[in-house]
Formats: sequence, structure tokens, C-alpha cells
Amino acid sequence: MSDAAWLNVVLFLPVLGTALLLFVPATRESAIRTLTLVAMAAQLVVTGFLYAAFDPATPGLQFATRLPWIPAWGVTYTIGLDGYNVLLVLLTAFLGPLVVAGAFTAVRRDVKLFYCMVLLIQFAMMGAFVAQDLFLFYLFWEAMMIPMFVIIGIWGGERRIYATFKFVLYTAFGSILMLAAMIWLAWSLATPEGALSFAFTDLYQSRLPLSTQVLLLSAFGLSFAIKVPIVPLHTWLPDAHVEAPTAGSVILAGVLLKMGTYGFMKLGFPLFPDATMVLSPLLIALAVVSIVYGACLALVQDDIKKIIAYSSISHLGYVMLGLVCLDLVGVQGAVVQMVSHGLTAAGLFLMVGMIYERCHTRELAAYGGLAKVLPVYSLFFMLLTLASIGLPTTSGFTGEFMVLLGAGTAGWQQYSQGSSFLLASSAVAVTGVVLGAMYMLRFAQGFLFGGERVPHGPVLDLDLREKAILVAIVAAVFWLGLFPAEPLAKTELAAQEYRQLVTTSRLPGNAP
Amino acid sequence: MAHLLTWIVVLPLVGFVLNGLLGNRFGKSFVTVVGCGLPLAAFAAAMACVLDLIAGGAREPLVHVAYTWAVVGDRTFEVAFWLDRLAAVMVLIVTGVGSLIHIYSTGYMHEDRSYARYFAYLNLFLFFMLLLVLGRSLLVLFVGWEGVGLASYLLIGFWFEDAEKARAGKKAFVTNRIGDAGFLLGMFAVFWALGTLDMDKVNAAYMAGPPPAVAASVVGVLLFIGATGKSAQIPLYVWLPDAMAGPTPVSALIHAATMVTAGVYLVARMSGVYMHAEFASSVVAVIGVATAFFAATIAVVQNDIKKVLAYSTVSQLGLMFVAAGVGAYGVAIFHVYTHAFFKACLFLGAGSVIHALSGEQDIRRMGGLAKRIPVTFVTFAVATAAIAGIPPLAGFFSKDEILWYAFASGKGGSPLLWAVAAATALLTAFYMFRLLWLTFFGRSRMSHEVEHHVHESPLSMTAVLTILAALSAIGGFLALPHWLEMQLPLPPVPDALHHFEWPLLVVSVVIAASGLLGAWYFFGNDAARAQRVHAKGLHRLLSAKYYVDECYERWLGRPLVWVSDRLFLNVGDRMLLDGTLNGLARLAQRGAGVLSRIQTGSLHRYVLFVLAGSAVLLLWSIGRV
Amino acid sequence: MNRHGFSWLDIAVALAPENLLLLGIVAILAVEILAPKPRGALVVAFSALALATVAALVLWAGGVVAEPFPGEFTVEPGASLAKAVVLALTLPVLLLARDEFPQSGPFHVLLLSSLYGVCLMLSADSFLTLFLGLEMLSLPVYVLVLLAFRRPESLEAALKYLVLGGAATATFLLGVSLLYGGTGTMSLAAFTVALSVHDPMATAAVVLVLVAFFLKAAVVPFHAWAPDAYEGATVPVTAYMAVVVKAGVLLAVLRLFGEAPLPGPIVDLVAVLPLLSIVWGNLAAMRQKSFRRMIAYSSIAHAGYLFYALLGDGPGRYEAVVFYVVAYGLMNLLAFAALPRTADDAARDHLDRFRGMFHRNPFGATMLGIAMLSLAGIPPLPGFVAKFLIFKNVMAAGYTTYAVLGLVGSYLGIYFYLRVIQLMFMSPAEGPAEPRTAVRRAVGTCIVCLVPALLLALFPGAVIGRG
Amino acid sequence: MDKLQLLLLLALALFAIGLLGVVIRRNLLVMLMCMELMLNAANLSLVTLARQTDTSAGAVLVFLVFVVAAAEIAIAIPIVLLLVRRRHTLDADAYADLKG
Repeated sequence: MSDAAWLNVVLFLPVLGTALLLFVPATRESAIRTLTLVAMAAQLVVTGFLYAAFDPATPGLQFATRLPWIPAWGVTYTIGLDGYNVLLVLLTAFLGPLVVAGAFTAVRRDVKLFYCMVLLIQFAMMGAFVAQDLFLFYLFWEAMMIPMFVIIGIWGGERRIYATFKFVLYTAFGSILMLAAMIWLAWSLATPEGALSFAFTDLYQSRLPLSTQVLLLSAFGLSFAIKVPIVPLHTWLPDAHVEAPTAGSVILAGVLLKMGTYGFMKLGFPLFPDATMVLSPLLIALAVVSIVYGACLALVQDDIKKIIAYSSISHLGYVMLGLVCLDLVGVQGAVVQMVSHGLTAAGLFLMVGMIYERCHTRELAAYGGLAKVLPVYSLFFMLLTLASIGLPTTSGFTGEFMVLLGAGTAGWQQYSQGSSFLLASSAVAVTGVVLGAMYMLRFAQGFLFGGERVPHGPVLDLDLREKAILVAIVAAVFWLGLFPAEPLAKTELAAQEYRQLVTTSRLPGNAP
Repeated sequence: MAHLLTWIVVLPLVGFVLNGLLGNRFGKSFVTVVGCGLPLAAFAAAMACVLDLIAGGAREPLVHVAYTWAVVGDRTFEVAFWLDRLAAVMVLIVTGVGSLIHIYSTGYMHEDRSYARYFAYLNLFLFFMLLLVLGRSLLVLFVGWEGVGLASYLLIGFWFEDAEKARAGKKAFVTNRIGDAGFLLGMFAVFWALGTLDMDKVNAAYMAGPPPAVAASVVGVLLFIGATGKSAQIPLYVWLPDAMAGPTPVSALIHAATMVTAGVYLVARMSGVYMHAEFASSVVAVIGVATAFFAATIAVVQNDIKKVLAYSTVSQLGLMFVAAGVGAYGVAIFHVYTHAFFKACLFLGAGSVIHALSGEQDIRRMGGLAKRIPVTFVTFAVATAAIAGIPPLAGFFSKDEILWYAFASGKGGSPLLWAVAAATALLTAFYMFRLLWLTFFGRSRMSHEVEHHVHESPLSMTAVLTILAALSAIGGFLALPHWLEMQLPLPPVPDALHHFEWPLLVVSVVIAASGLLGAWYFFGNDAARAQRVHAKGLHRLLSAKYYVDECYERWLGRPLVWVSDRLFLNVGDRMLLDGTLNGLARLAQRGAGVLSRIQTGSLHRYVLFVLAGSAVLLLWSIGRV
Repeated sequence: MNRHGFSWLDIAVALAPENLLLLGIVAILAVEILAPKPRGALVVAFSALALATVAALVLWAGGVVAEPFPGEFTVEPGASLAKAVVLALTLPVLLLARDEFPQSGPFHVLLLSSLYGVCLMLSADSFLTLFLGLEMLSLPVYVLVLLAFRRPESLEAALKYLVLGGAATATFLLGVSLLYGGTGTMSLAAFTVALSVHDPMATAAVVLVLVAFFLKAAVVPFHAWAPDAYEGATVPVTAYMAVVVKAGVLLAVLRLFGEAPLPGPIVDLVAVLPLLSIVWGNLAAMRQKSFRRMIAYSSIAHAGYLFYALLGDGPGRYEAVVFYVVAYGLMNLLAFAALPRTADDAARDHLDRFRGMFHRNPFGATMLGIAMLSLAGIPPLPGFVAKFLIFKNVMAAGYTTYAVLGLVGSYLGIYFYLRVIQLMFMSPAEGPAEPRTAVRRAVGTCIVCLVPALLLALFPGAVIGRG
Repeated sequence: MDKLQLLLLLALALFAIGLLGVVIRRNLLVMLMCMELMLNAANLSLVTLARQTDTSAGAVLVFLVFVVAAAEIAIAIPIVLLLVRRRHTLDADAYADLKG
């Protein structure tokens, strides 16, 4: 099998898993669980091989498959790995088995439907990352919404209906605008004899007047901003996270949020460079506001899931800052921050799930002194808290440091050219580091230390399964924290291409 | 020999991992062997490296690149270790005093249940501190910088069952983080200006060649903000007194000898930058002297033995920054060196006193201990004399040098600076001897059963005390500033002031003596005179620590929570954003209601719709033609 | 060609689908009259319909062009494909009817004759045939709605449908007469001529004809009859009305407009009302208690999308409408097929009975879920590709604002489709499991609807751009 | 204003009266009669225009319209009968259960 075919295997393994699941009777829950776990693990193994075989030196697509799909619209089934999505694909594949293993004891009702949904959303997310054709990307982009709608809706908490509809209607609105913008973009690039193309490579050659670029960027941007989420459009996240079952929260925080930032990096800014230049002060301001606003809100939450949800907004604010400051270190930092947040948020949600399974309450005040009662749990919790704060040697530090370094350097660069806006905003962004420490330590403080309060009586510490999951995540966090050289090398060319695309203006008038 | 540098750093890490994972299972003896053995091994390795450095004439630093952390574009971030004279001094202090305190802890923490966890955290601290001291680039230094912040957080909140102690740990970490934010901004400026974070290259760039794009003062001030956080200077000193919640050996190691001096080390290491940053150096000097005097005044009225020492540390750090501020970096490091010895000895002495009095820390309920715990008394007395600046002990030499350069340094030295520093020295002597008299002399004010149990500490503790007392006695004779001169040049002294050197020396001796007499006069023998001091209003202000903590809480803590909770959460999220969304949803539902009510079911209304519709369409389209 | 200007061979071959339908009708009538205990109506109807579909497909594939009645009735590949689509969409309706009208002769005869009307309309060249086809399509449906007379509402529904159908016919005739007056001929070309000429009478004629078709397709403000008619009729008849009648009317409108570009005033006419019906249909559907009434409002919205296709430029329109009709039709039929079987027809589709349906009938709930998602236009299902095709054409023709407004209108509809899924999956309610036999019968119909739709969604390239 | 224009106006007037009749009159039968009136108005206009354009297609359509009108009434009357049997009133507004 040629290498490229293996990427298709990675993509369609979850579909195969779902197909097999349909034949397993709903009553044999353990068979369902193992089958799903095997499918996810297989996907991880193959992705691991592909990641290892990914050559950092060759630009452009690797393991690419190009098949004509809808010739009349110029839509091709093109998938491939490149610097942009190699880490995110690995992250998705890595979180797959963890989500499934994490939900073994959590989900008791309609187990078969649940694992079908988990497999389908894995398929959709993987598809969105590897798709190199705008139409195909959009297909996977919207297809993601439905499994999440079902997961939150069926296995969620009390206000799950409100939360899931809020989530769906929010993202659907963004997608509708994106659909309109997508059609407009494809047709404004149509060659006189009507030949169209949705392939990314062709779209990157698009030459649009500034006004169209701004309009299209705001349409695409709105859809991505809802997914990121960027502050004014974030109110669906806390509800979705609080009401979603553990597995839902982990998928949502671990991978779904990265869809927005990946969208910006792959489709938002490179497609409309001039609009990005014009809107960059606004984008920087929004990114910084997200960092500070998210952190402040996380400081005053009393629901533990909401704390992590709002911290996600703050962490992804860093990613946006990294992407918008257009400094190479910043962009690389943004990619690392995406993966790091994926790991830490997923880990923290899994842990909240584990304690929720034991104590059935998400009230921070109800807990206390867990460090004595659950030593192993508290060790992992402290490690993930430190990663989330961005303590050196953890992936959180690598991400935040490089983003802030990039933003700072770009800030000084622009300061020397007269405008001190980016420098000021990167200074404000640095306060995010402090706020991060405050809300996470407040959380750890109330949770682990102080007087002993464990709702619902004596509880058992982590069992082997839970330990294995958390060891995997903590290992990944420290791998990215201590040895980021190798993954960064893989995303190097993509970051340079991204910067080159966004900084070269593509107005119809001037030279190519 | 250079690869040994990496081993110095890695050994404590191995200790942390072993104690952390296997400690509980293998019992106290295993923990003691690993916990103390590995720091000692690190000390040996450090000694070997330093000897190798000196053998090589101490001109070429030992450099060892462990591995490349990340390569981005043309910029590489390496984890590299660098041993030059400055680093040699620091690494010896850290591993030396560190090991001693590890040995002391075996006695002090013997009955504690989580013995293994304590040593694991202590080793982790050593790992990060060595990373900080030996790192070549600002990045590695920053990793160590935040790492020691973490270790101090874990150790302050070691007895986490007590929420108060855990909160002190959190306060320490957050205050340090505020300093680190400034440090980060400084690093970004350096990185943009010079494209590298390696400190040697940064110093070289500022020393010679065209001035880099970012002014030295900007970098200096930003890095100093980090230093104020870590070395507890105004305004970020508030965490150090609360850090006394941790076990006493921790206070000795972290909050006296090593971590808090990281700020001074940073300024000394970046001397190349500070030399060309008049404004930044003056800021360092001014804040240093202000903190020194401010902390000294508070220390005079403290009644908790550890709090006195904590404020004394803040004050002494202030003096070190005065030296660094006036360009006498060598002298600052010399004071770091001597301070490490006598302050560690004082803290461990206090630990031994607390151990003896089974946990009592309030000096008003002590007294007359000299005869009961003689070894602790002698070592404590020596250390007190050292810190007060009584010649010929170590404190006198380093403090005198600081006072001299505060007065005479060509780079910012001034009589006013000297006067305030001298006043601080006087206060230091006064409150240290006050502590000595109240603890060891006069009537014993201990409660009966505490008095009954008073016993001398075990050998492991007293031995360490004697070593440290000895070092703080003879340590002064090592002409450190001279040895560091080659790397950290001393500031030029204008000729006119040369002749003031000896008179000032005499003045500082007089200050030390008068401090001693003053303390003896007030607290020497009978308690009556001590009461009169309490009466004054000034006393109430000082003992409440100038209400600084309360101000922070009122002007920073509570408004932040108010803004986040009221403004952002309730107004921003709930009313504005969710409000509009739910409003839109209700609007849609009401619209749906209206539309379905139009459908009344009566046939006439339907046909009326058709009539009206076609009429409108006809008129409209014919009108448009 | 004999002296009357038409050849028997042409009639036999070109009119194959219509003849086969006629044969079916005659056969059922013969069985009804002669056989003592009439049965087998379903088998006859199904086979007649299947053969007619095959015949239409053969005519399309063969590219047969014939004019059996010159000037009145022509057969060309486009019309044949349309006929094949409409006939194929009725096959599942027959399968659906196995419960309400087990071997009932009248139902099948009426159905086949209505289909005959549609075939007439799709090949019409002159207003005579078009009028005849339109009426032959509508009259049987009034009776079909009436057939559920065990339920009192069906009477009221039939009445409303009839009265408004009559009004539509009258308006149509008036429009045709004005057109006829203006151009002197009855051929459809007169309509396209009237489109371009700027004299008030011609525009009035065009508007009147358009109003007639708006009434038939239930576009706002002429939609009032649809919700009542859909609720009153039995499930198979509602399915037939929602899918086949609408498809037939829209394909006829398409034939009427041909590939002529729309002049200014007519563009606004054909854009504003459909946009209004998209918004009205999607909003009103939110508050409905009955499933069929909700489907009525949904079909009003979909009529809006279909009329939107007319905004696209010439050749693209036909392909877009046919694709949309197939995708929308199959998914609607899938929804009806997956409805739970209960004795009482009225209560059968009360939305509250959907609560917790997943636990009672997992297969049915999933199929209904897929149908709802596709109707909402969520990828990767066929509904999305169809909607994409239409809005692509509209935007390619330059009406970007209308396209964006249409898309935002379709966004409004997502809520009520997902509400059905929410009721089925997320609001648990106990109840007896669905009887095995009913489920097994539904499986057949569902597969027939689902498989072609999914193939269409996954490989639209095979169909689009080929025509 | 020759004869044909006059006839055309008459046809349009008849159509309008028919439509208004359906809208205003309560009685079901009268509504059906009005619908017939609308159809015949269309017939009249068809015949007039056939005469005006001197072609026969309009006249042919008139016959078709008669057939269809007859069929329509054949369906309408039973519906009305069934309705009346249930509610014993011819008033159209009595039959307004389906709403919402």
C-alpha cells in the first residue's frame, strides 16, 4: 500500500469502526467498547507511523490523494498531511483512544449509539484537518456539529437541551455565512470559461479587491471565531462544557476548539492577506481581550468545569495572538499552544470526569483536601494544573513562551517603526500568565488543599485504566515541554509559508 | 570536565524522581540516603568543576551544551550550562549550604509523616536552582527561575491540610509570577534587539560595539521587575514573610540562602547591561535601600522568631541591591556569600529553638534558653554578631564594603544613600540583638510544660549549626570581590573620597556596637523597660506592617474579583451576550406564534390572502413595467 | 406519418410512460368491476408504475425526441428525465400506502391518473395540454385527501384544497387567455415572449400564470391551504402531495420559463416571495404540534428554495431543480416511511408521541433523524448538496444578496428539524416497543429511499454537470 | 372601444365578481357557484380573444374548461354533502378546525 493510501486508512478507520458497531447487538456493551477502542488505537498507530515518516524538509503536501469528485464545480477529493495539520492530526488520533477509554465507566445508557457518535465525530474532525479542498473541508466542518449535538444532548447534564441547541445554532450560523462566502470566493475566482476550483492551492492564488477580501474574511472569520471561541462569541462554550458528558467535553476542548484556529491559519488569513493586514489591530485586540477576559472569568467560577472552559478561552486567545502577530516564533508557538491546550484541557476534563463519577458534584466549594484522600489523583491534577499555567518544562510553557516571544518581538519591531499598539497588547497578554496562575492555583487550592471535604463518602483512588490515560497525557505534555525541537521542525515550513502568504499582498492591481 | 556540569544539575533531579516515586515504599533510611546523598554528590561534582576552572586560570568558562531545545527559523534555543567565576561562587553556595540543610532536615523532619515528599520537593528545588545558576541563556535561567517558584510553592504549602499555609504558598507563587511577567518582557526586548538570549552574548553586545536597538535601561528595569518578585523587594516583597508557613529548613534554604538571592545573581550576571544603564542602576539602588530600611523598621517590632528573620532577609537583600545598584556587583555577591552562611545559621538556629520548645515561635514566651540549649545559643549568637556586622565576623566585611561603595562609588554612590544604608545597619544590629536577648537571656517566660520538655537538638542539627557558625565567622576573610574583579569590575572611586575609607570603617563598627548596646539596654534584663517601647503609636503602625497587605487586598485583590464577577460575568456574559441570544430566540418563538395564529383555518381568510396577494403582485409588477 | 399528421408508432413509443399508466388504470378498473373480491390493486399499480419509470428512463437514455402531437405534446430527453424522476418518487408512496389503503382500488386508480396528469404537463408544448395536465394532476388529489374520511378533518382539508385549487385554475385560465390575446397562439413560447415584452397586459398575464403556480406550489402568501390539507390527509397522501405534486408543479414552471433570463420585475417577484416563504415556513414550523403540519411548513420553505433556482441562469436551472426535487423528495419520503405505525391515524404524527422514540424503535428514529438532518441541509447528506447547487447557481447569476438572505433563511429552519431529533433521542419517555412486523415493513421503504439519496450525496459529480 | 374590448371588460368584471363572491359569501354552495362564475368568465375572455385573433385554439380550450369544471363540481358536491351531514350547516366558517 502506497504511503498516501495509509492516510485514507487513518481517515476511514472510524467509519469502518461504526459500520462494524452496527452489527454488534446493543446489549453486549463490553464488545462495543473494545471494538471502538481497537478502532481508535489502530488509527493512532497508523497516524504514529505517518507522523514519523513525515519529512520536515519537503514543502507542500505529503501522503496526498487527489481524486476528481464533482468535476462541474471543480471539487476534488484531496487529502494530505502538511506542516499545518500534522501535529493536529496526531493530537486528534492521540486523544481518540483516551476519550473512548475515559468514557468506559461514565456512559451507561445507549452505549452503542454513544460510541458510534464518538467514532463519527473523530472521522469528521480528522477529515476537516486533512482536507485540502474547501468544499471537502466545509463538508467535514459542518458534519462535526451533529455528533456533538447528539453527545451533549443525550448524555449531558440537566440543561443539556438548552446547551446543545445553543452550541448548534451558534456554530450553524457561522457555517451558513461561511457557505455563502465559500461560494462567492469560488465563483469570483472562476476563469472566464467557467472553470472553477475549490483546491486550497488554487485559492491561495486568488486576487480579490480589498473590499471583497474584508467581507469574505469577516464571513470566514466569524465562523472560525465562533469555534475558537473569541470573546464576544464565546458564551456557548461554558454551557456546552458544563452540560456535556466527560467524553464530550474532552473532544470539544481537546480538538473541536482547534478547528477554529486551524481554520484561521489555513483558510482565514492566507486567503485574504490584505484584509488581514487591515483588520490586524482588531484581531490583536480581540485575541488579548480573550486572554484577559477568559482568565478573569475563570477566576470567579464556582463550577469546576466552567473554570476549565473559561481557561480554554484564555489559552486559545494566546493561539490567536500567535497567529496574528505574524512573527515566525509566534506562529510556531501558536501551533504548539494548540496541541498543548488540547492535551492539558483534555487531561483536566478527564480528571473532572473521574471525580464527578465518584462525587457527583461539580461545585468547587464542595471539595477540599483531596491531596490526602486521593494522593495519585492529586499528583496528576497538580501536574496538569502546572502545564495549564505554563510552567517551564511543560508544553504549556513552550506554547505560551513562544507565542509571547513572537508577539513581543513583533511588538518591538512595530514599536521601532512607530506604532506601539502590538507592544502594549503583548504586555497585556503577558498579564494573562499571572491571571492563569491565579485562577488555576485558586482551583487547585480549593480542590486539593485545606480541610478534608469529599462529597458522597470515602472514594477510591484512580484505577489502572484511569492512571494509564493520565500517564499518557502527562508524558505527552512533558515530551512537548522538554523536547519540542522535533515537532517544531515538522511545522517549520508550514509556518514560513503561512507568514509568506499572509504578508504578501494579493490585490488585483500589483505584481504577483 | 565540562559534561560534569550537566551532572551537577541532573543529580538532584534523580533524587526528586527516586524519592517522589519510591520514597514512601522504601522507608525513611532510603529517603535519607538518596535525599542527602545526591546533593552531596552534586556538591562534590561542583567542587570538581570549580577546581578544574581555577586550575585553568579561571579565565575561560566551562561551557557544555546539553541539547537543542528548539530551532525556529535562524534562531536556536539551546539548553547550555556555563560555569565562570560568578557561577562557581553561586553553585558552591547552593550545593554546599543546600547539602548542609538537607542533613539538618533529616533531624528536623524526622517525625513528619510525608518525609519522602519533603525530600523530593527539596531535591526538586536544588535541581531548578542549579539550572538557574548554571544556565547560559536567559531562557534556561527563566526555566530555573519559575521552577524554584514552583518548588517554594510546594514547600511553603507543605503542610497543606492547614488552608492558611496553602494560601501562603499560592500568594508566593502568584507574586513571583507577577515579577516573572516583567522578566518575560525583558527577555522579549533582548531577543528582538540581539536575536539571542545567551547572557554572555547579551553582555558582550551591550559592553562593546554599536548600542543595540533596545536601550540598556529598558532591559535593566524589566529584568529588575523580575528580580523584585523573586528577591522580595518593594513592591513584591509581601510573600516572603508569609512564606514562613513552610518548614524552617525550607525557610533557611529557599527564603534565606539561595532562591531569594536569584535576583541579585541576575543583576550581577547581567552586569554588562546594568553598567551601561544609569537609570536602571539608580532604580535598583533606590529600591534596594528603600526596601532595606523599610523591612528593618518592621523587623524591630516582630514577635515571631521566623518573621524577624524573614524581614531581616528582605532588608539584607535590599542592601545587596544597593551594592549592585552602585556598580559593585562583586560586593553584592560577596554579601550573598556571607549572608547565605549566617542567615542559614540563624534560621536553622531558630528551627532548633522551635524544635526544642516543641513548636513555640513567639519570642515573648521564650527567655533564659542560653543554659538549656547551649550549642544552639552559641551558634545563634555567633550568627547574630555576624549579621550585625561585629568585626571580625563575615557580616562586617561584606556590609562594610557595601556601605563604603554606597558612599564612594563613582556610579551613583552618595552620602544620602550611605546614611540610609547605615541606619539600616544600625536597625539590623538592634533587632538582631533584641531577638538574641529575648530568646536566650532574662527570665524564662515559657509555660510550665513547655519548659519541662526543653531539650538540645540532636547531633545532626547541632553539627550543621556549628559548621555554619564557623563559616559565618571565618567566611569574611575570603577576598571574594577581588577574586570576582576580573569578571565583575568594581566601580571607580573618585580620588577625593579615598581618604574616607578608614573613618567609615570605624563608623560601621560603632554602629554595630551601638545596636548591641541599645538592644541590651531595652531588652537586656528586666522586662519593664521593654513595655514602654510598645506604647507608642508608631509601634502599632510597624507591627501592622504598614497595612501593606491590607492595601493590596483592598486596591488590587477585591477590585479584580469585583470586575471579573460583576462586570465581566454578570454584565458581560449573562446580560449582554446571553441576553441578546436568548432575546433573539424568544423573538423567533414569538414570530412563529404570530405566523401560526394568522392561519385561522377559515376558508374565507385563505381566499382573501389569495385575492390580496395577486392584487398586490399585479399592481406592483405592472407599476414596475 | 399519415394524413392526420401523427404516426401510430410515434404515439406508442414516445408516449410509452403515459400508455403504461393508462394500462395500469384500465387493469385496476377491470379487476375492480369484474373480480368478486377485488385485490391485487397494489401489485398492478406498482408494476405499471415501475414499467412507466423504466420506459421514461429508456426514453431519456436513448435521447428520443418525438412530436406525437405537433405543437401540443413533445417528448425530449429533459421531459423524459423529469417524468422518470416523478414516477420513481411515487414508488415509495405506494409502499407507504400498504397500511392505510391495503388493496384499495380507488386509491391506486386516482394515484395513477394524477401521475398521468403530471406526465402530460411535463411534455406540454401548449397551454391546452398544460392546463389539462395541471387539472388531471390536481383533481384526483382532492379526492385522495378525501379518502381518509374516517377522520372529520379530511373533509375540511379537501374542501379548502379544492376551493383554492379552483381559484388557481381560474387565475391560470385568465392569464392564459390574456397571453393568448396578446400573442394569438397557445404555445408555451408565448410565455417567454411575454416575459421580455414590456406591455402591461403581457406582464399581467405572466403574473396571473405565476400566481396560479405559486398557489399550486404553496408559496407564501398563497400557502394557506397547505398546512390544513397536509394535516387532514392520510400519511401516504400527504407524502404524495409534499413530494410528487410539488415536484410536478415546479418542473412544469421550469418548462414554462425554459432557459429565458428573467427580466427585472419578474426577478424580484420570483425572489422576494420565495424568500418570504423560506422565512415564513421555517419560522412557523417551530410551534407545530403535528408532524404533518410541520412537514407542510417545511415544504412551503422548500418550495421557496425551488423557486430560487429560477434565479440561476438558463441551463443550470433544470439540473438544479431536478437534483433538488430528488434529494428533497427522497428524504421526505424517508421521514414519512419512518413514522411510527399506530392504529389511530391522527395521533400517529403528534410530536409528543415522538418522545423517546429511539428506545422504542431505534431504526425508525435513526432514519427519521437522517431525513430531518438532510432537510435541514446539513452536510454530508443530500439536502446540503442540493441546497449548495441552487445557491451556487443563484450566486453565479450575480444575485449575491438574495443568495445570502436565502441561506440565512435556511438557517432559521435548522431549529425545528433538530427539535424532532431532540424529542426522539434526548427526551426519554417509556412506551411499548414498536411491533416487529411494522418495523420490518418500514425497513423496506426506508432502504428504497435512503440508498439512492446517499449515493446522490456522496457522488453528485455523477449526475451534475453531465446533463 | 369596439365590441371585443367591451366583452373583455365584461369577462374581467365577471371574474372579479366571482372572486369577491368566494371571499364574501358565507354559504358553501354559493362559493362553489362563484368559482364556476370565475371559470366561465375565463371562458368568455378566451372566446372573445379567439375571435379577436381569429384563431380557434381559444375555443378548443373552452371545451376543456367545461369538462374540468364539471369534474370539479362532481368532486365538490360530495364534499359539501359529507360536511353538511356532519355539521348540519352550510356556513363555511363552521368548518375551521384545522388551524395553527
